[in-house]
Amino acid sequence: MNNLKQIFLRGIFQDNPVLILMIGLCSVLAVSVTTINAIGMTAAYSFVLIGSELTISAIRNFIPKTLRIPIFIIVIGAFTTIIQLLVKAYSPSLDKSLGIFIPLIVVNCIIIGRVEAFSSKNNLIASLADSLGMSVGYGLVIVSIAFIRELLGSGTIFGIPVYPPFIKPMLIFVLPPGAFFIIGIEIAILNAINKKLSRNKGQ
Amino acid sequence: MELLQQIFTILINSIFAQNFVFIRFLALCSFVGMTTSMENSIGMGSAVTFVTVMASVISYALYYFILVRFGLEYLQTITFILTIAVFVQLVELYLKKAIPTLYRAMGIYLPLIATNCMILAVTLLNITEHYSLTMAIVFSLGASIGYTLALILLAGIRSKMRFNTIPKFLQGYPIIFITASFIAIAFLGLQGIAR
Amino acid sequence: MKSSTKEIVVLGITLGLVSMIAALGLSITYSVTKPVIAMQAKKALENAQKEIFPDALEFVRQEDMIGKTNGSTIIKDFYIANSSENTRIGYLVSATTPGYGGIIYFIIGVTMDGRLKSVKVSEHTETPGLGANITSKGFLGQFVNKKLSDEFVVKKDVKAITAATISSKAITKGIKALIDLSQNSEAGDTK
Amino acid sequence: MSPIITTVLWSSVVLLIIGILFGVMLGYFSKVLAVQEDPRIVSIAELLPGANCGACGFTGCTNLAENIVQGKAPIDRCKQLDSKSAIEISSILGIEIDSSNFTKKVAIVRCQGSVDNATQQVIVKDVPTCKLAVTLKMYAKTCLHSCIGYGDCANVCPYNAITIGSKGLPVVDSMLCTGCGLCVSTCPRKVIELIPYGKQVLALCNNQNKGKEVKDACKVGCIACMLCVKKCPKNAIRMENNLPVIDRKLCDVCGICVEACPMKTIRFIHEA
Repeated sequence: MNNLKQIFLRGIFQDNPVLILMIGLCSVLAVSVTTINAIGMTAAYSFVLIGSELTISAIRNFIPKTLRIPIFIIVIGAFTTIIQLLVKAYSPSLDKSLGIFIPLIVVNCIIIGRVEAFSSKNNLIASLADSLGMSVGYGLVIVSIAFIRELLGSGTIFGIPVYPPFIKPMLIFVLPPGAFFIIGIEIAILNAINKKLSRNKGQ
Repeated sequence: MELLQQIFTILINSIFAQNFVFIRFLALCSFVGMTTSMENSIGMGSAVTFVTVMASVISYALYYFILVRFGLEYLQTITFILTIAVFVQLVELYLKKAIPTLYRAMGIYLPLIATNCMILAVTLLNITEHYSLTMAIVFSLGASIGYTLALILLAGIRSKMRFNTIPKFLQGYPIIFITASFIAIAFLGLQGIAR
Repeated sequence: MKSSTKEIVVLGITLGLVSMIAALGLSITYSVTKPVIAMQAKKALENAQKEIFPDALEFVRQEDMIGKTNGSTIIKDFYIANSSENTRIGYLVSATTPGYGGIIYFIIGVTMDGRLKSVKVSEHTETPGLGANITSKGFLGQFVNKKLSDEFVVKKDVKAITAATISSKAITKGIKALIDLSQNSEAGDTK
Repeated sequence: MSPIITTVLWSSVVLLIIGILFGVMLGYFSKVLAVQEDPRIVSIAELLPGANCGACGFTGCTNLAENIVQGKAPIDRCKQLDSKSAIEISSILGIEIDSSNFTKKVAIVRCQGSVDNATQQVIVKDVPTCKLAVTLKMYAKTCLHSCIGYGDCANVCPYNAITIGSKGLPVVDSMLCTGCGLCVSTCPRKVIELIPYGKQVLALCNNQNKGKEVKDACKVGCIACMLCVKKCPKNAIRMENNLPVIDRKLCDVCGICVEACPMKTIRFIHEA
């Protein structure tokens, strides 16, 4: 059982998809303008990731070798379009703010990476643990970046202005350069934490 | 004249003003990975250019001749990404046979091209922006040239970065992102030129 | 050759089957969500229309106006607003015009007495914090009840947003183009 | 209801056709464009552990497989190869290799100077790595040959088979350990050694001094009393700079030396 817990935790710390494996950055930087968008994106993203990992680890023995990538993509594409339709139907505001980035979940490198590296080789429960870990890892990063960008860039938390009137928020953080900058700093921090974490293990 | 002017605006728009990497945040996975060396970037850039243009043509045809006729527009995401993936796999097979040297230089990144966010984004934007076929091709050309330009820019800087001292905690990926953010500031300035 | 053709057929069928199953799942969700999406779109449209013409009862769509362009402003939708006694109280035009960062979608409401009822920007990709202020009440407010015959030129009869002149000019030019378009079509109309 | 059925029908039919079309195309082209790659490379690459750890000096297992086929690299270049797949690889290549040095190698920590055994000089907590502790001479235990316990080996192990136990000594999980030897090279005091996996006896001490000096430093250190050498029926043990070295070919793991050793330094290993 602790092996599952280990897989789950690895998804958040050692193998954090965004900050350590450096994949799936497209959606993280683009959507993290407001925290609400980030939360919405994480929800949509985890739905697709969990769904695809489970389906593929269920049918992993029937996939012929040459058709590996096309079948992965069909499964992920199906889940992405399902979530896209659901979001368009039941939360139009989220759909408007996320725009093109929901269909782009299908090419999110994390999902393809995890499916190919993990769930096509492990059983269902392990894939579930891994996908949960990855979604939480992804969610933590995107929400934290979005929170910082929103606070520094547009001076609001969840849309509520918190800045006293005479301070103008630093606009650069809402624009693309700010996003690159913050994710760079966040990776540096996580590297430091991981180094400290492994050194404590040595004590 | 009107056509030329439109082509020019789209080209400038997709290369500079709306650069796919620095403004629209697309294709960052290969962007970070491939810019270790200049040849890798150029090799990757040319492969992506070829695949994007071909993918736009195929997806354009597929969308208007099949999906629209049967009223299945909602299938566009899955069909587009399927065509791209199969097309990249064919390119991979062809490269392995005809040009093994290029294949060995880019082996790991070929499957990644299939999942390259930019190619799907280009095909989807071709539809949402209602581009005609020629405009779609011009747009995909512009987008991939913009992508290659971004790759070359970062590869150049990264090859120079090896010679100066970088604070310990910034080494590795953090410094790449901070450099990218400075280049993005430059691209931000270009945003207003083409309208 | 025989065994390899069998292999190819097997590959074809597996990929075909998988995509069909995916299609089944998709189409079911699609058919379930399709009415909901349509309803959402209609509701959004009605809200927008009600906001501009609260007293109008009925909106008649003018198909022939859709797609007309003036410069780079393109009409997306055109409705005639009729009040209770079926008299026309104005018309509602939604259109797109290129802005600083990309396309701006906006809607204008024009009353029969030749005045701008209101202007609303529904979607845009202007630079957040600068160009994005074109959606603010302060900027759009100045267009309310403006006479159609005004010049609609920034710095003359329209106050621009500081540090976002290009966006302000873009939206003003868009409104002007739309008014001219609907004016001459108005003249050509039955009235 | 009928519009829903039509959309479902149409989309399944269209995607079925597209799927079949692409499947056939992929199948056909993968046959036609199949590159006459040396099939041996693919099969050898599959036999190699596939961890792409780079310990063999090549960029990953497929690269190593290519060099093995071209004869540029010996099979045992891959340290983590177990004997079964090594024999299979050699049979693919049709060459004979002696499979003796291919038994599974596992790391062992030749030190029992845990917190309660070894006398502690001063408790130094915030030294980050063993290497730093050696250079700054800031280590807790008096014994200068002992394991320092700050986890360099644990940090470097790609399979996290070696972890620092509660007693401050590294514990090797022989199931996970692939014998890649990275921990052996990183340990500044060379306390870790690669030994063939299997039941055996071994002296778990690295202290090359004699008698009293060792006694002050550690309760379980080898004081070089040579009792084990005298007692061993097969005289499989010889002393090398005050530490017993057991010859595995002669030793039949009878365990007499384990009882004879007054300091309990020689122990049974891998009993399971």
